[in-house]
Amino acid sequence: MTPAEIHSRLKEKFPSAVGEWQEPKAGDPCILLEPQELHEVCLFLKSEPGLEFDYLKLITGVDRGDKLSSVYHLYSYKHQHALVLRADVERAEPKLPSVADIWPAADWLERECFDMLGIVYQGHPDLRRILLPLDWEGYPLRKDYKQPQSYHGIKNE
Amino acid sequence: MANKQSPLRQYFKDLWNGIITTWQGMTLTGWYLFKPKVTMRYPEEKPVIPPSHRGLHIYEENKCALCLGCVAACPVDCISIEALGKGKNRLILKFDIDYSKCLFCNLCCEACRPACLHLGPDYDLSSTTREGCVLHLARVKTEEEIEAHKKMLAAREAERKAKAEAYQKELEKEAEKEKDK
Amino acid sequence: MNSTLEQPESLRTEELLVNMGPQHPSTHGVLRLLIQTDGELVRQAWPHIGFLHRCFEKIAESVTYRQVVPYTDRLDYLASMNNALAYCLAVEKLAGFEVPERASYLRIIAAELNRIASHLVFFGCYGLDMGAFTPFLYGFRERELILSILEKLSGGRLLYHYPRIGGVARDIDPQIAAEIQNFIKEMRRVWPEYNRLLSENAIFIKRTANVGVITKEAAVAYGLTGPCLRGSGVAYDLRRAHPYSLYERFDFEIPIGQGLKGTLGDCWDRYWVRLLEMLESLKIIEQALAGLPEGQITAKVPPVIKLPEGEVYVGCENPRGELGFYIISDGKPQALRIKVRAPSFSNLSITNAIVRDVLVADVVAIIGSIDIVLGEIDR
Amino acid sequence: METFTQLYNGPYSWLLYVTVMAVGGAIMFVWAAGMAVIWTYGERRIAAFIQSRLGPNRVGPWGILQPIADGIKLLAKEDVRTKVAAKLLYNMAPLLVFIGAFMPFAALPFSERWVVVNMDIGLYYILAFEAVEVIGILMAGFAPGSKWSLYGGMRLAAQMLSYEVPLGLCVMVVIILAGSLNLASIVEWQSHNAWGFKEPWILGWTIFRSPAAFLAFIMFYIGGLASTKRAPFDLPEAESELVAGYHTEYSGMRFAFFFMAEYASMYLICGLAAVIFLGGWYGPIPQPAVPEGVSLVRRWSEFVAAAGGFGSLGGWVWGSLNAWADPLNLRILAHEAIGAFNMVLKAFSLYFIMIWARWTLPRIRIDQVMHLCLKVLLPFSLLCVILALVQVAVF
Repeated sequence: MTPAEIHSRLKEKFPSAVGEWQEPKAGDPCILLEPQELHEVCLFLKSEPGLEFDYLKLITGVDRGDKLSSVYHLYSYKHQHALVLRADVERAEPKLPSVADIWPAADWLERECFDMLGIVYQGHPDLRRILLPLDWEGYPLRKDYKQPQSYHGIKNE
Repeated sequence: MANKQSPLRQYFKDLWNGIITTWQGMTLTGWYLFKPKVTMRYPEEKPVIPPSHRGLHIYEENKCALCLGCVAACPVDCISIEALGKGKNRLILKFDIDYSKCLFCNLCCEACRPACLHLGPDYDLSSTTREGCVLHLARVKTEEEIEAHKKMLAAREAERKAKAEAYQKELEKEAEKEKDK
Repeated sequence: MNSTLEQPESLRTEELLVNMGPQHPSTHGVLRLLIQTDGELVRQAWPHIGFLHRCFEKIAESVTYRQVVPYTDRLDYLASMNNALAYCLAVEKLAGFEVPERASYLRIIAAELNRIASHLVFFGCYGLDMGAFTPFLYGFRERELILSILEKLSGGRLLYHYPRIGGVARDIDPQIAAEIQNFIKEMRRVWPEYNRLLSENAIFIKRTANVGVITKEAAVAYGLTGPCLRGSGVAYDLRRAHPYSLYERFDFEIPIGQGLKGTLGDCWDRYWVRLLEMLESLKIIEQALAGLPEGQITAKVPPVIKLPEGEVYVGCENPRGELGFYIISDGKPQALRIKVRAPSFSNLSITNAIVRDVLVADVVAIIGSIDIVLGEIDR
Repeated sequence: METFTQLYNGPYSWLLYVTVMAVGGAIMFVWAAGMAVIWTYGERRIAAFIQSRLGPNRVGPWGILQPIADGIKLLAKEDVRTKVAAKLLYNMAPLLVFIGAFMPFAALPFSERWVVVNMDIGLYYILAFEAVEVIGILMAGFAPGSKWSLYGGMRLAAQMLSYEVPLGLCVMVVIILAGSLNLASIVEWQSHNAWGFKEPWILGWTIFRSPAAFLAFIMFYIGGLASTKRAPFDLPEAESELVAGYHTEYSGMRFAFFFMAEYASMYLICGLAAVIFLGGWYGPIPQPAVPEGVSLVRRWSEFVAAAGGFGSLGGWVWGSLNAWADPLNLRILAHEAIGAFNMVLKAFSLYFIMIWARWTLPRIRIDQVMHLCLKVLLPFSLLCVILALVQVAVF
């Protein structure tokens, strides 16, 4: 199925949660989701016959200035189709439901997004920093991140 | 798979396998014991460096047009250039490459329009200090040379200014003439 | 036992928490595994990563698209060609550059050679993990041939910076082609020796078969890709499923695990898939060399690359699995965000699920069979 | 049977005894320590050649001075000790290990007469002292307080103690066949009356005398690999699992002791296997015949006595010179030298195979090591013992 077909099917099922279809000018299309219903949508995508997205490739956190977004790349081995989901959250309160219970692969990917952008995935079994030390301050991949001058006495420059 | 066979049969099969495959491996390594070796005694024998090798930079100062394309292309900002003057009248005082940062990516050489910067075949890069990692590729200029160049630049500047003033004056004169008319 | 016998208070047993790494001979870099052991038995293992974090994604937001290419080399430093290829494909897809056929063929030759080199390192290191030292040197001996070929082709021995946006850096000459042919011959000769030395060795089979079994379902659920996924019996290869860079023109097979020596999805299967893949790569290289078209090696690319607004994800089949680059562009010369889907990162995330109630030696076998490169896990 | 005290019954007998013992002990010490010197170089070269590389070739011609350079490095190294180490145990462990590996050399012969002590229970003595090493290594594993060391120590204890059993049973086969615990008489037995020959040459060797012995030899060798911690049984120091096992926290000379002990005990196992299974100094190069019961030292002392006795310088000098000129003495010397050469040749061949196997085979897992010991070697060695008993009873 093409992303447009999947979108119409999703729109049918979750009219409030799924954003309008936008044909991209360049690159891949992307389906915008309301963060509140992300979990239900993902569950549907995983289990619905005909869709069956069993492979979560990637979760990306993006700082778009006013909003932080979490992008999900999904793939189905059975039907060989891919899908990109995107959920935008407010910068002040970046909270999203976790999908780690649907795809175990999301465990580390969500931890990485939390580590780098501070997006909090609610319901994640073990949301800790993964790449950076546990006592690191700030979220480096945010655009307004300021490099610390020192870390535990190790000077920067 | 293993369940189909009786444990006793499996036991002896394992034993037999162990003996046979050990023998196979031992004959192979034993065979290599007498084969020619592939390593070389490095400082005495040196490897042949292909011309495409990306080693230390070779900088041809006289060809350099001071376009700073290499500086712009460098992903790690490891090139620092200082010069007096511009274009043909430049005197390059400093062309330093910090090899503690350099990626040997060849982007600087590709960006170099006069083709004066290349990655050469030299691979011996070790240094024990940070300062030693910075190589000064430009010829060291003497004080006199710099002074002379500065004077030359100043003279040219003065000449240029004089010319400009003269031109300006001429313009003014012509303007006055037109006014007079 | 006699229940009336009381245990003295001073006598007690406890589970040991042992740090395996970051400085440990068999964690392949700076992986730190915290293992909870009960005697020789490992109850659980928690991988701790990030010791090699180099802020690739942050840097990629501040340099131009062209300047990112040498950085991608350093992600999975054992397969630089494949990394740069994936990145260039992503940029080209978003920008709409047409890559000349010759360049695509050269990219494939380079990428497949690099795949063999990477698998040879795996072969050697896995032997080393199992305590056999000699396969390591044999693997590196053949890898050396590849490195010298790639050095002639690209100028680098480990970090090639060979695929560029729009094409490749250098053309191949007949001498290099002849050397590649020689290598193919040599590799076909020594490949059975590898099996004689290691793959078929009874001790090696005892150590790896039935150890670290990853079921099909678990492999898919944890997002495993590459040989780890195929070792579990899923015949999924991006080169075949979603061909990129003209891979659809080549005839090759996708080896999958069959549980030949034990259970489907055990360490031996993953190992065997990689060994078979080397032969398949040889096939691809042979075909690519035979059918190498004439023409340009690079497309017309403007000096300053600006991508149109939009986003793109391109995944490539790396030696370790699906390496994906997700590029979001906002029209500037720098990307808004470049995210790497690192195959080893997802592959390693299954560790805690499969390292349960195994022996200490098996932990080494399992981690080794996942074939991680910390360079791309930590980025 | 003769001991050195009976050699010369003059007033200087004690001096002679002490001197001979000290010289013998020193030679064996040098020999034991020399194993590490010879075989580190040998092993590295063999390993390199197997792996298509050159190996050490820098220090001295063909790199033969490499082990000496290594030794100097180890001597000059800082002696690091962990803070939590149990000091006494920590310091004692390397010595105990070394003693355990070195003591058995006293009973290990080079040839018929070149042996420090020819004990009636030589075989038993050697095996007993091999076991002392276990205690030392357990201490080494426990004392530094490192978890990896502990693992190494515990693995070793389990492995060595279990392999003692099949090892002992394999030796038992020889004891049953030869009917002696004395190493000299075992070789003596091997050199006579086999397969209908009076001088059977290599056919007299234990392994060719009985299928049970042949099997026992192979199992003894495998067990020996395990008890000397050599690949594929190098679990106690498995570098890819336990960093370095029980000697993780040792450096400098302390580590060198472990190192020497390992190489010495490898020679011990190979030497013992050569003596009890491969005819020791008997064959393959034939020795010139000498009359029974002659001894070089006794003959020399007789010559000295004849030239003026030990009390005078002339006696020493003339006696020694006369002893050198005597054809029978030279004959005995040749007999011994060829015997020693045979013995060392066999032991070193076995040693070479140990190294060859190490650079070929992967490492076995701990449970598989136990499996191999308890389910393969133990029943088969028992079978060998029974076969040997039957053979002795029937033939």
